[in-house]
Amino acid sequence: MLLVRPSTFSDLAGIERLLDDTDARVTTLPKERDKLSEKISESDDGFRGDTDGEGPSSFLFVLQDTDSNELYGTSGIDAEAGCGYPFFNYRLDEIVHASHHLNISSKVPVLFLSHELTGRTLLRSFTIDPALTKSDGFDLLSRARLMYIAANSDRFHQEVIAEIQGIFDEKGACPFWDAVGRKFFDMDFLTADYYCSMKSKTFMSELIPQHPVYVPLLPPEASATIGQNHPAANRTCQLLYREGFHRSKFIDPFDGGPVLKAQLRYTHTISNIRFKTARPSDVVGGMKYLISNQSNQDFRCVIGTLVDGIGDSIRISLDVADALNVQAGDDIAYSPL
Amino acid sequence: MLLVRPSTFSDLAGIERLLDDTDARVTTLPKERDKLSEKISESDDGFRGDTDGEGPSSFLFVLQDTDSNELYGTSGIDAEAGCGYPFFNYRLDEIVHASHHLNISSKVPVLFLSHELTGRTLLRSFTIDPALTKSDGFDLLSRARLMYIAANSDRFHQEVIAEIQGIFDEKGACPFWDAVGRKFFDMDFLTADYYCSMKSKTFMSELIPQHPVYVPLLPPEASATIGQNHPAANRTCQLLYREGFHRSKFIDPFDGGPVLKAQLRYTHTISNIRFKTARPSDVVGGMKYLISNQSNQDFRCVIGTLVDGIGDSIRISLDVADALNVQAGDDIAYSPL
Amino acid sequence: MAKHSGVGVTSLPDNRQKMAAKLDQALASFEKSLPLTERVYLFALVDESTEELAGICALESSIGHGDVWYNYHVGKSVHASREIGVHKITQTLYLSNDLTGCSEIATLFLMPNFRNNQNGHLLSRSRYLFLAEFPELFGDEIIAEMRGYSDEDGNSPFWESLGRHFFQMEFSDADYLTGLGNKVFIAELMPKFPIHVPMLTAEAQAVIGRVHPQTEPALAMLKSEGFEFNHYIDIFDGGPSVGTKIKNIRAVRESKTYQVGISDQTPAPDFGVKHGLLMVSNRQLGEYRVLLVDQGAAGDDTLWLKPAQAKILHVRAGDTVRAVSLRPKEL
Amino acid sequence: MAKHSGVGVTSLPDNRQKMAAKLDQALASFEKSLPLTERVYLFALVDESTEELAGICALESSIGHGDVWYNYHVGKSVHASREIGVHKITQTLYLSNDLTGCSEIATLFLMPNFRNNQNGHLLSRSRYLFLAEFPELFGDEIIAEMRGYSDEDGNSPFWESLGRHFFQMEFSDADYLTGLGNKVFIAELMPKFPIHVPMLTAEAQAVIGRVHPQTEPALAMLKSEGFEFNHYIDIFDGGPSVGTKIKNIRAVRESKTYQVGISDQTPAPDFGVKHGLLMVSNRQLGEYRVLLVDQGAAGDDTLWLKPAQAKILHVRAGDTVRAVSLRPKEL
Repeated sequence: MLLVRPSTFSDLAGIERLLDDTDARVTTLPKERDKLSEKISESDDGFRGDTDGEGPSSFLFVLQDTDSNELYGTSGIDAEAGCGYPFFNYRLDEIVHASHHLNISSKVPVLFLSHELTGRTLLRSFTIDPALTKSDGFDLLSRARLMYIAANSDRFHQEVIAEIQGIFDEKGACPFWDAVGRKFFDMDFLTADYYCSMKSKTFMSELIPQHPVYVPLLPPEASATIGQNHPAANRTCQLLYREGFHRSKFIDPFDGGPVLKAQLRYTHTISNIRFKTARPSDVVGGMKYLISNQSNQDFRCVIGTLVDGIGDSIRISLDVADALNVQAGDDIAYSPL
Repeated sequence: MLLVRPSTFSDLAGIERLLDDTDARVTTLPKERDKLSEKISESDDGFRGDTDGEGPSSFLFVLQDTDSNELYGTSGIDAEAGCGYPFFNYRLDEIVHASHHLNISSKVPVLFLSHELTGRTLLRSFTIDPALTKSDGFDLLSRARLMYIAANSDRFHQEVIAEIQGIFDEKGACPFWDAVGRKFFDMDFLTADYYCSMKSKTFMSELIPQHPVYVPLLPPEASATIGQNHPAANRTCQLLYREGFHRSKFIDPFDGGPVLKAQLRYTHTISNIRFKTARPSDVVGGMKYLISNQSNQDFRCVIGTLVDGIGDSIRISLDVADALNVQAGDDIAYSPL
Repeated sequence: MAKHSGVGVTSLPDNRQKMAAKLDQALASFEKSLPLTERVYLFALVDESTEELAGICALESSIGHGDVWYNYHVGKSVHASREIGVHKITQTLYLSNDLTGCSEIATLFLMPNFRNNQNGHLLSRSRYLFLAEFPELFGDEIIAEMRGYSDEDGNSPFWESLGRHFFQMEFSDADYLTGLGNKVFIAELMPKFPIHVPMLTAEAQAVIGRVHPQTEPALAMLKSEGFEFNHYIDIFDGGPSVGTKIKNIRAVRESKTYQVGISDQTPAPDFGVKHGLLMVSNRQLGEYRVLLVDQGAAGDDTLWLKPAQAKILHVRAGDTVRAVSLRPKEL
Repeated sequence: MAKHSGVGVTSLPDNRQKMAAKLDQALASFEKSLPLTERVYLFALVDESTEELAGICALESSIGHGDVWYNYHVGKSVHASREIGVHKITQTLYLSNDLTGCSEIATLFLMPNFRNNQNGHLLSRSRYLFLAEFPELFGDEIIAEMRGYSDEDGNSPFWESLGRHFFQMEFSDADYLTGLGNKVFIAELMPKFPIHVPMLTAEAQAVIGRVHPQTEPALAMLKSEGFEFNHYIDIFDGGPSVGTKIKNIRAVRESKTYQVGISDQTPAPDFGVKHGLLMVSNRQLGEYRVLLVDQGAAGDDTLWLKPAQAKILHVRAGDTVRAVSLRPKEL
């Protein structure tokens, strides 16, 4: 059975293998063991609710097969995007240029550097074994984060966002980056991306061009990619749209990819979530649900079948109860797949 | 009976009297007869759907007592805010100023000059005889505009906005203006306001300061009025909130008053509107509704009682039918008061 | 020979109405009947032998008071991060009215058949003697705006990369509108935010502050007088503005006053000898005239004029004149 | 007498670590072992009779290459509408790195007990002879940043109106952090958008480009050498930056080289006579020294030194020296 649970240090090797295999661009997950281990440590603090006043929490989950103990993916949450520092985006707006006298009126699209999304809840660090991309495991790994948030909603912002990979090719050529960031950061896209995962965000404040960017000044191949997602992120976008996310006016300042946005309470997962008392037993048939325990530190989430009914308790199968570390009488949450 | 209908040139004297009496600040309605007559002429073109390719339509309505023929108020719509030219607002945003090294992080509110609302449907020019402020007539005059929009929805933007008067005193002292616009326009608030109603908007492009305004640099009495409405606009705000409008991030660039925003289809008036065939007859009892005909040029809207029912036709009283210029078999629209 | 005059102005293309207004303005300026900041001084180059008008030029006392004066200020932006070892210097263009209140070396037009005998130099540089004489009529700083680079087909790479996106017209149209004194459309259509130079096309970046090939000689002349690029450029074609303090202009600094002596022995100027000529002005505002004389005419305190020269200058023995060598020594 | 030296630097407050680094940098600069843009030249004023260190001063070859160099550029904004008859000129502050690459007249510190006998003038102006001698080590432009106005209690009205809102610290703390060479926090905390000056407090507006009362004499000295306000101010206290082309500095322009003659008859300098003194430099980069002598020591091509003076300067008869009057004539 596939299980989502908090990452631990013992996952280090597994995550590294995953990052190597998938060749994914996961800005917020560094491949270097030291940095990765730091991330896991931060996440650990987050799950323990122990942030030492060191700023907002981060959470890193892994997708594990309970039979083989193999890791198949990672996903994460930042309780507050930017973690106390500016979370940079460009905001696409329009300026009207009109002359009464000359009878000219046109709207010029402009990208404004914005910190507006700073502090929103950010879904991040999503990596999955390509073999599972089309499986339920994809939904489980992504949506388990919302199940976790539902169980700990006071720790998260009501608005939740996700940055979607923009357009770049296998060689790392990124038209938006080449037309904008590269002129100031003086490095190629992959290098900048690498620094983003490795370094403090100070260099962003130091290097990012501060003035608005007039879109008509960009080469067409760059402006065409504004707000466009990488084909590899199609599945992610579909899932998030189904969840109730929608495109925002914000784009990634590096690759121009879209930022998706949703109100937590209106997401499919959370608006349909139910909380009941578990009655582990033999369960036959029923609909598929995401099912999670209500633990903070030992959070677990799986997909299982349930027959939802009236009343305070609900039957879950023994193996689900086992995977969730749930005893009879414990609270569980579930939301339709 | 109180009736809302398109303004005509014969209303000139009545509107002038009204503007004198109410002493209201109605930026978009000039007191000068020439300018006022121009506005009525534009509105005329609007209702006739005859804009000569001269830009988007404006509509001006009057509230009239059908018994005395006295005018008691005006209200208006711009199909596209700015009428093809920039519609200026300040957009309140926040910039994060954070230093990793010094462990400082703070959010600084900033006002960005914005044209984003340009082209939205704008409710404007609302004036009412103070004696009617607490009556149904207030709702009729304001909401009749939405009834008109519902009947001609292809001519309007899906998003509708209303600028609410900000804080200024009887003498015209306006803390926001004095701290921002006045420094560049070199004139007091009432003069600037007067020019706004009289002149083309070219001078706005020429004079308004283009760079973002850091709110902490404003004197406290000015920053305190950002997004605050004038007490005289309380009734308007209440009505619009009930309609489903909400505060936006935008404020008036002159007085700092809030801009309210709604999706047309979610407004109370439009989401509850019904269209049926009129059967004028004696009607007894029933609920109060806004009732309008479906004419474009000869639009009329009143408050009357209806018993809503199943089926395509509905009974309306003879005097309502008369006021609306509606015959048996004509379509009418109605929405609960 | 430079004096204020209106003759023949119609020969200047495309400008009849504007020029007529300028002329009225100029006459009122010489009569001091306009506010200081609105004055413009128009000078004409006249062939005294034929009374023929050979060219005109102008000085603006203070720019940007009627119409708004726009430039881009070319600023430096340093993008540096020690943490990741980046230090990149780029340019940023800031829409600016900074030159408001400066004086301006304005219009110059010389008829093609008079482009010889140092006439261009006389016409252009005669203004410096006027500045030396009447500094109280001008600001501290003076600028000249140079036509920017465009190719043989008249295309301005700077315009193509920037202005065209906002003005939706040809460069020539924008230029024409500005020439008419209509600058409202600039406030309405101009991009107001700073422009990151690296986002312009390479062609546009290359011509920032670069003059049109035909303007190179004019630029060289200004530079020889001490004008320097002041980091402001034209908002349409990216041509440079050059400026200096009036007191630092070579011809102003080096000019001296002399008593007039009249003598038939005074050598005649040889226009073929570049460095053998002096400009002499009569120091009179209302009847301002400048004439080229041979440098041999200047003694220690006396400048010797032939009777005919004195007549042209409207001076008599014992009057004072101001003179300076036509060209800087280095050239 | 100025030569490079490290003695007594610890007497400068709060700066031990930074000064030690600066010293290393200075030694490497005089040895030309650093890249041009990183060089800093440190000079010491020494009492030759007692070997006592009296003061130090510095020249930076090129600013803004290690740390980012920030100023506000004070620009003009014209808000004009013919339609409604408005024409208002306001100022706008643009965060700028424009001075990057300029040379800088930097640190100067004179021990209180040596503030007499023209020592301050010698220490400060001796640098101009260095610039005159080694222009290839510097940029075209040189600037000096002046301490901005603050009141008797040390409050900077400019900081109170602007910086405080963003930096959330006292002016002295921000100043201290910058002094330590930590400028990253400026990039992080500084407001990046242009500042409309009319939105600052009246007190802040009044001190834009105004120096601290104690800095007035230093400003006067720089102005007397040709430095002028260049429309850049300090981002913290609004103090002015003044600048000029190195070649236009009075002491650079007027300095001349002489052959050394040795004579006991050379008059001794009288430090009480302001305009009676010449600065003389030995023109040697590695052993650079400047000494004050009496102006009577200068002939047409020969500068006469007493044997003791020649020894201090490390020159012999027949060597060349560069000299210029200590103060400009006008003062």
